[in-house]
Amino acid sequence: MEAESPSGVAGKAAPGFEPKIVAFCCNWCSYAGADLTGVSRMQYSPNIRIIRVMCSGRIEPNFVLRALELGADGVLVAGCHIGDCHYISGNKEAEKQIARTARLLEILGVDKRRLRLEWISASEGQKFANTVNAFTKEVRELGPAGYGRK
Amino acid sequence: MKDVLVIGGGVAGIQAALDLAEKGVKVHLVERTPSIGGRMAQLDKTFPTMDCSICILAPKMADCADHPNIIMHTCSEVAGLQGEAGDFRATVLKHARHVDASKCTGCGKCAEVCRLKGRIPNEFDFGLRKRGAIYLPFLQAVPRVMNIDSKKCIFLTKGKCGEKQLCKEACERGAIDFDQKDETVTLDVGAVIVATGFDLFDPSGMFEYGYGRFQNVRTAMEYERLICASGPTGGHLEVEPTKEHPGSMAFIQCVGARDLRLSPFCCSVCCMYATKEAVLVKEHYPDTDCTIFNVDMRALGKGFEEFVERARDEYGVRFLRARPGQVTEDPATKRLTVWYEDPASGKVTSMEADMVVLATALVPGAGVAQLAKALGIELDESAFFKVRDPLMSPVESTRPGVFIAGYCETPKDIPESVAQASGAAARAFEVLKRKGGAAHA
Amino acid sequence: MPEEKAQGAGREAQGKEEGARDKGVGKDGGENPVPLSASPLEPSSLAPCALRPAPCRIGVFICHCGSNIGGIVDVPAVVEYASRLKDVVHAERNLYTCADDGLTAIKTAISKHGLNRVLVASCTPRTHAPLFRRTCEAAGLNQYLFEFVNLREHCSWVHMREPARATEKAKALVKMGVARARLLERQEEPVLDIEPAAMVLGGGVAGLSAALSIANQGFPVHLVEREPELGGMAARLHRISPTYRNAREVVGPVAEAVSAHPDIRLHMPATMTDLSGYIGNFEVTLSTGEKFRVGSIVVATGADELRPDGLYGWGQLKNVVTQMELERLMAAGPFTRPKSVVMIQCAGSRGQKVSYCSKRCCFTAIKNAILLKEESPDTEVHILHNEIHVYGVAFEKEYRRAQELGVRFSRYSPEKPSVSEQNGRLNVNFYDEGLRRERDLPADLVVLSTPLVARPEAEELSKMLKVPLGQDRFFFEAHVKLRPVDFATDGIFICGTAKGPTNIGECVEQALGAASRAAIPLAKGRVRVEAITSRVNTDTCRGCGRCESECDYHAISLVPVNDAFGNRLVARVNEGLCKGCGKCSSICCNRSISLRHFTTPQIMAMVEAALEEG
Amino acid sequence: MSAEKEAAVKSTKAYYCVECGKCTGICPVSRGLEYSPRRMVKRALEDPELEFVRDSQIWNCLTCKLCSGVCPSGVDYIDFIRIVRSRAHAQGLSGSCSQGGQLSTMARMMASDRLAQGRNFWTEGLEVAEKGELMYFVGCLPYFDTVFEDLRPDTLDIARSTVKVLNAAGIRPVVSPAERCCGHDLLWSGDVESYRALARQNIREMKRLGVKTVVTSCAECYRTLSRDYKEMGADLEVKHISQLAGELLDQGKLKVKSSGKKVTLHDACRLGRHTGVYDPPREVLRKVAELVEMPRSGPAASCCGVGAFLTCGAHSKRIQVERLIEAGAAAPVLVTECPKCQIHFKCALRDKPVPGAKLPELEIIDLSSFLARNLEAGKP
Repeated sequence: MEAESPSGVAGKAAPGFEPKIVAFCCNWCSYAGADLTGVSRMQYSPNIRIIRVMCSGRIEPNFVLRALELGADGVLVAGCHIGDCHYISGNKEAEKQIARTARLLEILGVDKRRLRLEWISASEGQKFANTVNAFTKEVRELGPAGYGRK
Repeated sequence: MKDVLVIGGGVAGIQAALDLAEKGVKVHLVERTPSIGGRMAQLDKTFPTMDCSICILAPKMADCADHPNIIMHTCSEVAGLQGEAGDFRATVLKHARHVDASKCTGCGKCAEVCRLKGRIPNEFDFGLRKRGAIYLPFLQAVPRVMNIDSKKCIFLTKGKCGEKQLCKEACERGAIDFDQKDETVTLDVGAVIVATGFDLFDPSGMFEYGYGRFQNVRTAMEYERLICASGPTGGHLEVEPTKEHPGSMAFIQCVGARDLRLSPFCCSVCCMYATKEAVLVKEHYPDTDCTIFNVDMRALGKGFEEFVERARDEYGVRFLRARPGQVTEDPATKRLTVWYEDPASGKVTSMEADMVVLATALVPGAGVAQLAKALGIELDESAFFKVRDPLMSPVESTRPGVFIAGYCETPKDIPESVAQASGAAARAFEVLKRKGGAAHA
Repeated sequence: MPEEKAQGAGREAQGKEEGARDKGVGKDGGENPVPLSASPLEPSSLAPCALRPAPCRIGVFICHCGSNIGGIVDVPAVVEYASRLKDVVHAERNLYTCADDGLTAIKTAISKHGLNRVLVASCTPRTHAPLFRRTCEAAGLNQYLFEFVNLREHCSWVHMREPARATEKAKALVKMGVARARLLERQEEPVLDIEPAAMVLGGGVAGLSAALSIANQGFPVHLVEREPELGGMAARLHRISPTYRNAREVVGPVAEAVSAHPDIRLHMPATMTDLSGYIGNFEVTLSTGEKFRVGSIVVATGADELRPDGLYGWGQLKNVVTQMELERLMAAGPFTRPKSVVMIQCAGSRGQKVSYCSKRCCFTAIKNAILLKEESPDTEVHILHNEIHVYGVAFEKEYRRAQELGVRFSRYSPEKPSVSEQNGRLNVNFYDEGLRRERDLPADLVVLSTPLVARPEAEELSKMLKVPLGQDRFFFEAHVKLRPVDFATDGIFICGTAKGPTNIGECVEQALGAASRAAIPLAKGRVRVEAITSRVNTDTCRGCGRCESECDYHAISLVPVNDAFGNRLVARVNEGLCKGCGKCSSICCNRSISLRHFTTPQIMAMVEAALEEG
Repeated sequence: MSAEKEAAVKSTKAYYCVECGKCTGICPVSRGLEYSPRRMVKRALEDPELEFVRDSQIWNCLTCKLCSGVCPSGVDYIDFIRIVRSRAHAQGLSGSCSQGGQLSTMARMMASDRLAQGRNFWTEGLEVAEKGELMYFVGCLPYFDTVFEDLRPDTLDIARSTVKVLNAAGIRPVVSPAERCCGHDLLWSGDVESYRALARQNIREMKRLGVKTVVTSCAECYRTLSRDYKEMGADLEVKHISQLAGELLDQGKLKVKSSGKKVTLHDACRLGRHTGVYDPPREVLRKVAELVEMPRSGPAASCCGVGAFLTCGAHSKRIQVERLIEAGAAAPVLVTECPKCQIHFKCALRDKPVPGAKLPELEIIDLSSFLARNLEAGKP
């Protein structure tokens, strides 16, 4: 599998490359966590675009795939911690769907690191900031995903 | 229908207020501090599910703020209650906040410029963080309105604050109002629900554990703030002076409780929260050694016994059946030694700990006697509000039309407080419906 | 690069849908109902607007929030950018959009510019959406045609050191919001009428208390008890801790009050045999054949005492009894007081037959020990325990009183004691942790403190009610901390030992709590349900059943229909139960079910806008 | 526009329609949804600007080609639909993809020039070549197992089995990591541009590897490669595995044993009516099993209910249920020759049963899998 580079279609990041990151956050935990990040004035990279859904269980594989196809360099999916789902078990569904999506990315040859699933509670403002910063850094190092920029 | 007065903005008061408001009853929610939320807002996680405490509470707090039937009176106290069930007149003393709640957005710019910024211990974090004279009690405070500490504010205490009042200048909405005065309002209500919660026993007086003298001896509530992601250390447990996370921790139970010298009763929640706190340590730092010292592990609720087992078997928390007799400190390293009788050998043994957490007793609030007097209700010998019959009338105070909910009635955990609060709301509603709340008392 | 174009969007707008409220044009006609944007075709908006072209008129309001947003983000630039976005007919900025003047500006613009979508870019929807939604409604714009963009918590406050990039991001966020706004649909919040009556299952202490409170709150109650008499387990006790009142005296008055209450109808002996419906409209059928409708249900069916078969010689050795059997002996009147009584705690619980602590056995043993001691001070009473689980004020006090009266407490550990018969007398053998040696205690009577266990009927009842049981087979509440007497299913509540072992005072507290909660919908008379629920396109639904089995709220059921597609099953959403998580929508294999207000085209439009250059 | 329309009308002989309605009479979609092949054509003829492409009806057609099979005027309805869809696509319209559209998104992603897939993880233990004259075109099989995880379609077994059959005959096929989706679904969804990008890349890759013959285990790949790639300038010999296996059996290079099972065969639209391959699968099957034909077979075979993962709905379910009952009455084993047919049938079989309608206990297996299980052991 060596030849089938795990780092995606494109090569190294050009200097000054700023990745585009789309995030899907559930309303009750991670969106609220992101709010807390703001309230606490913790700073993170502005590369991220958050899309609010009521529950992480609403997130379909195609949301992720489509974002990558259109030129996202990374996709972050965030929900309540397992056991804390506002809708009982929506985040378990999300876990399943995202695991499946990650396998598809592997087959497609998109680096799995471009898709990240995190459980971020409404009180984890710092974790939200850390996650975004770490993810942005990682994706920046991975370079452009290469779709959507022809 | 008459309004209802709910005293106390903790989880019990919030629940009672919401239940009644949903039924179309106007509720006056009186809270002594500047924000509702109570003790539960200060907890990091809740046992046994490890839910983030503020995350599950905050929506209820927001519901209170948004509900058209709930009128919140923060910084307020009840001073008197006249009349009878179905027709009370309550006197409420509203302390000046010196901030116009209708204008303030809680942006916090005023706090940034306060001359006392970072100089006053923050009540919410037990002084582990410092605030200014103008401050938001905590990030998720409801209402999200700044508050001026009139006892500390330079302008309010000295009549002058430097060249100009920096906070007033910083506020873009002109919300700061130094002329605001305390006021007294009278409320016509049909029923009253008392849900004033508890205070924390101060273990400074117990010389044996060294709290207040040894920096690394903390109370359990301080620990909750320290381990909380939005707490003063961002959830990093730090040992003085190294600022490293502890390699070994001891949790000492029943500090001031089940103690005939202090509080003879069992607080009913400490065994479980200590277990939770130890599990939290293990989640943060799996290699930290955790020992819980207690005599009876009272895991009496659904899933509690299983939670304790998991703590022991999966997380490796050690439970020792002993109450330590003493904690000592190495003055050089600040490392602690816990002395106890080993249950297996019967011999005095010691263990070293980087941090000791004291499960201090949760005791009736300091103001209960005064409040009981104001409301004309009785206290029991432990200073909890007395109920008419602990079996069949567990929410009725000794005065008809006044109901009790939560820890202020007798020690209990969050779900029992919530259930009882709803129960008190049911009884209050019965009074409003004039069908007699005491049909079988 | 070709776009995915509104896949699914067409489908969501076409076909027959459950409930006509999705369809239909706004009353004013100008407020275009079913999605969409007019004009030039753009990927996500396409299919729907193709079907019903109507102009989309979006108003954008950008808040400075004093300097909170305005101090970082170049608000005028964002306004200028927004005004150039397609379908945006008005864009302005406000110092505080949430202040009175800001709200007035929104209302004015709605009428002046004929806006049919409003977008506010300010703080977080989690606190401020209700305010702006109300404002839109007040101006005659359906609240679901409002879109919120978070420029403060998610932009200015987190990018304070990068104003230029924060401004770029703000533009992108506004563009995403506009993209979604175009596809927003008006929604009517369904209102369900509530049958103003309740049913209480179980006539024990909890059920009686709940029924009486609901009736006293002014609502008729159907009380269903399986036994021919009221009182439940408590009525069979002798005296009750901590007040030591006679059980009959405690329970009797409530049972009488319930029997005499004009608004309480007793069904006894009877059980529920069938249940359908949802909050506000449950249809109940009893074993007696009676049928009635109720708006809410309280479950108070109690628990059983564990039968300690095979433990400590119970059932084989004479004079080995359970605490309950001892109560009956004592209640029956004077019996020959044994010289020596040994009580064994956790008999069957905490790892023996069940894993949990039954919470009440310690204070029950202490109470019975005290009663024995008080009546016969010479009787030796020994309580063997692993830990004494009394709690709170009163029980802890009773523990001390028992000690004062000479009741002996010994801690066995680690093994549980064993009971045998020696020379016609019982002998209890255990390892005494305090003495650190094995001991033999002779006894005339051995009393086993056995736990409460869930009733076997709970299984069937849980299926009928569609509410869960926990691992221990007791009913499982909606949330162990904050919803202790609710079920996740709206309109059904739980209290007493059916939920888990507890004492009588707490049973009553829970019962009153459940009575309060159960009376809320009854008092409201109608409940408005958030319009964020799922809808089914019955033309495409295959009836595979995946949504039905995955829905945590049992809000979806497959119903048989016979139509052009033959005899088949179709998913139907019960809006009374649907909570709007959208899981069904993401697992449906062919997009036949979609979540209102969070449709795939709406979300995709945001994704597309987020990644579009410029 | 009108020139484009005229060309479509001409190439599909739409003008020959005598409005007899036979097409509607046999159309499986028309039995549930409002749909008529000929009326669709009629509307096109009367609509100078092809405005009717906005009508969602154009997405209802399964393109199964039953209509053309009975059309007395020989109108190529499905080609017409394909042209109409490409027109609709150009206007930004599309039908509803099943599985949330993820399959078409991935297909479009595969059109990227610098793709580096990890699609060959399943070849372990099999003899495959990097270069050579005979290529096994695997298609989307590696993706299906994951996308349809819940159905347990085991589509990779089809791929493994195909290679096993070839290996048994001493053939080491080329299996290329750079292979892309053939583009079939995009083509039939009207996204001609993406289809062409995929086709160009596949053709270029095959050229690079020196491929002369391509074998497929998928009826849709077969149709696309053998018919549509020609228009893209491909010079390839394309064989469905049933054809190649038939030849190898005839030549004695492949040896099989009888399973002793009674089976029935579902003709895939793309193999049967689209390309006329009816007999090869039957000949192969008869060597390993007792083949019992269903009442509707060969040119009359029913569709599996879904085309291009595009038209799934209640009508699909009805078509599938009918077909499954028909198959169950014929034999306990249903053999498919297209992995997509297998997925659709397995899906219908897994669905919650309609009260009163009993679906048969049916084993559904792909031709390649079935063949591989009945290979004669030892070297041929």
